[in-house]
Amino acid sequence: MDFKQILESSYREILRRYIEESSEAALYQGQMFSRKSIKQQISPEEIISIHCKVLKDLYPDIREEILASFDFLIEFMMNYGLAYQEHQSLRDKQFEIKSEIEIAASIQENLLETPIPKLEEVDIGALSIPAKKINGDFYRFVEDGKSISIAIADVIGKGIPAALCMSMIKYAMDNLPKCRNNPNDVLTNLNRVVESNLDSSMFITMFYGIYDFNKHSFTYAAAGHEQGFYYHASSQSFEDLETRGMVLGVEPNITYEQYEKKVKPGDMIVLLSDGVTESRTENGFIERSVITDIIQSTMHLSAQEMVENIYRQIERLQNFEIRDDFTLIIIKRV
Amino acid sequence: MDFKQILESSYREILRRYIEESSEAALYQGQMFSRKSIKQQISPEEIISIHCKVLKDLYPDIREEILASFDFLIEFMMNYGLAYQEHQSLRDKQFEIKSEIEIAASIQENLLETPIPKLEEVDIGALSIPAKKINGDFYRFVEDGKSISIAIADVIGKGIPAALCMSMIKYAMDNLPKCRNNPNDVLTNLNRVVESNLDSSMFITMFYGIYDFNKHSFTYAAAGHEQGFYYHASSQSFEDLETRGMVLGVEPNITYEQYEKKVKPGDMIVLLSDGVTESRTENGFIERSVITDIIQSTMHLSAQEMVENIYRQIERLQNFEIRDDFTLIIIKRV
Amino acid sequence: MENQSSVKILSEWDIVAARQLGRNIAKELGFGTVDQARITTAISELARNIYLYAGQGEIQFEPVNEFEKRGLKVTAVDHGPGIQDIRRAMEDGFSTSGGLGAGLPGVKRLMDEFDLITSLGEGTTIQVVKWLRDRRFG
Amino acid sequence: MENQSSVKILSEWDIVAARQLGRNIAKELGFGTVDQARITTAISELARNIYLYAGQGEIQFEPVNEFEKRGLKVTAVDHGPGIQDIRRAMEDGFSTSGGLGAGLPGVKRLMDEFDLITSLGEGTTIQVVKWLRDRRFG
Ligand SMILES: [Mn+2]
Ligand SMILES: [Mn+2]
Ligand SMILES: [Mn+2]
Ligand SMILES: [Mn+2]
Repeated sequence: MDFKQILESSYREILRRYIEESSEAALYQGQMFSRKSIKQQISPEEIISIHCKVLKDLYPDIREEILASFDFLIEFMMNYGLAYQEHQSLRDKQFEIKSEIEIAASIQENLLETPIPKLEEVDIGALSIPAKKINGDFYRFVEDGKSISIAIADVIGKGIPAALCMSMIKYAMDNLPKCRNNPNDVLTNLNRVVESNLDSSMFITMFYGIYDFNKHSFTYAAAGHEQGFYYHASSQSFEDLETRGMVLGVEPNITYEQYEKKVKPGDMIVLLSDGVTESRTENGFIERSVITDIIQSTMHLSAQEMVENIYRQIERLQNFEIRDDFTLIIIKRV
Repeated sequence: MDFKQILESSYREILRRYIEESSEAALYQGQMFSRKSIKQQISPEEIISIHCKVLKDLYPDIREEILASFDFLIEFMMNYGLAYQEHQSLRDKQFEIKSEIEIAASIQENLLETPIPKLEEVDIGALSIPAKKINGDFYRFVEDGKSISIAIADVIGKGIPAALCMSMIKYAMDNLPKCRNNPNDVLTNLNRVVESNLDSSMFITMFYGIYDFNKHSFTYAAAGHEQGFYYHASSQSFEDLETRGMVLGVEPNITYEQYEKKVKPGDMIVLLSDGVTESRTENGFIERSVITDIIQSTMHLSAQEMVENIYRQIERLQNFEIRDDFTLIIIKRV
Repeated sequence: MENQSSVKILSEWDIVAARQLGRNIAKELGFGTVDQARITTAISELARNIYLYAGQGEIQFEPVNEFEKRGLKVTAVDHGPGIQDIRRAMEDGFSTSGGLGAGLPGVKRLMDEFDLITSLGEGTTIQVVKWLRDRRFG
Repeated sequence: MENQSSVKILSEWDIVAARQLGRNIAKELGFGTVDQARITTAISELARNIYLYAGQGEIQFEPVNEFEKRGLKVTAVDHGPGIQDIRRAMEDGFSTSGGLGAGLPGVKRLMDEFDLITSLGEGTTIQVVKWLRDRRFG
């Protein structure tokens, strides 16, 4: 016996029961049963047709006009039935694309994976959480014994297009000419790569800094990137890491300003993407002072515990809906 | 007046007309109208409720049991209504992803764009057509005055993950150390890059060749890539470009064999991806001899006209359904 | 062919005429109510496409037998501009929810067999078949 | 609260009892047939979730007034394991077509307001509201 026969006889029984008892139990039974008919891909117009047939059986004296009205209802439901079948097929495609995106995300993770350096001179924590599956933020550490360079970037745009850009930037960075000593030269160089390789609608913001262990100096430059914070241990106060510089990819020949900070024991550098500061709550954007308050509340922790704790606090503030990729790096001079 | 009121009164009119005339015109009118109600996101259970209401108006003496049966039908339809609303939301997401993929495809095109060299010594044609929006095949020409190097590659896998790999390979190729004179060294080098950067489920097949204008020699090596053809003008016959070599990305240290051909005037090198040879028709795969027959049929054309004409012939053979990315390069010694 | 009958599509009224003839034939052949409605909806779509995009054309009906199967073949013929992008015309998600109707994917779903031949500037022929089911149902 | 009434969910039968009580209150408040069915379907889902995933819990009903709006608030409380992945539980496309029922996205669609608090090991509270529409319709 195929499902349609079961459907028809069960429908008749449950409907008959409902009409006799007008009980909630019969309605519940009907609704449970309708799940099965959806699973078996029975269209709504078929349900109407069965309903009509059952009424005719139960009430042989039913008026012809009432029966005729069901022919009309079936006709009317036909387009609903089609929309519903389309739904099934869209769903299948959706799952296919979803799994493609998951594969892409894992490739990207592999590609961009950068270990967080463990050093004696500085305590480093870093965390990057994508808003969707694929991350459009990016960070990278390169250590060479006497200094560590830190890049943090954000592609304008999210998802798949951003992933493509990121993997490009990663290769560009891995193959920089020997100009690693000056953050502003690095940005000038990357700007040329981005400008010549990406179409004009794609931009990347980037912060690039080098921490020198001997001099305990931090030199940096930025291309339109969200400002970080500098924490002075002496005054227990935060200062914005002010920078000027055009985003990467707009014009081919751009020079960047370079800045320097002398880092004292206990001082802290906080780098972030705008996904951190532009966290939106029901009451609008979070103030930067809220971020520094949150940072301050975690100061007793290690750098890695700090970034994780800060993320959880901000996630909760946003009601667990992350709208932009979130990247946060903390560098503490021990 | 909101749409639901219009819906109710129109439904009543059309249904009344149908019951009076039992005409096809009324049914047609009903179906046209149902499109509007779908557009206005009216759920199927609401249609049933309106149907019941209209019947009650038209036939005040209708049996209570019949009316009660509609309550049951509404309850039954509820899950259909939800599936249908879910459809709307899936559709919206689908469009979002679709536009992301289109942006990614155009970024990739930009990124991989490689002009086809125009030279006196050889006539070159090249064509690459993705099966879906994003291409997992890739080709690249680099010319340096005395020789031209040609790469053709195919990522195992299609779509977004393939696109990510391709952009990686592109950067790796642009930044090869100075070993361009030997195709086998190039592959050894790229193999190391792929192996260390991609997760173990991603592989790339590649053919790399260098055409020397002075010596008119073609040296080449391949990493698990589909065999090309060599056409001897003297004997008017095709020979397989046999190669051996492991696909890129399996093991870190691999060496490749290198081959060489002396190219005589009128000779022709045909490079392709398996999307060309594994074209599937209703009767199974196309034989390689079918491909050479097609190539022969276009021999009077320029190299670029040839690849385009060959594509159209194979597309037709496949009933316009391209299942794999299609890439074809032809190099003819003038 | 003696068993063939057809309706010329010149105005919107002819869509109704095509539906009516199709429904009558379907009923005679023994199709149930729901299948009648499906066939009629498919005819509606095909005829509307002709009316909207080709200006004029014809819907032909022909009962078919194949081994033990019996069914109804509906053919829509026009000499309009043809379909530019078949892949796209057969893609889901554009027509239904925008209220544009079933579209070609809808016609394909409503019927059991679907065949399309089109060439630019020369027109389009769409042939669909619905088979009778063993049991009369729906 | 005097206006509050509730049904304990301990067995599948209690799902029907919760539906019945919810429907009665909805009817009294003046909800039309379709809205009654929507509210009942939402209650069904919430109660079934409790029954299936938490073992036991409670469905509470409370008429609500807010400015000129009147409505029915339904609260589902359990002390079960809580929801691991909220983002995923609220995602479309898993439940309906697999025949699993409306799921939480369905409940959200059926009602006008939706609020969820969950913590692992402590349980879940879901609060939903349906507002009366000006005109009684559906
Ligand atoms: Mn971004
Ligand atoms: Mn951002
Ligand atoms: Mn491929
Ligand atoms: Mn391939």
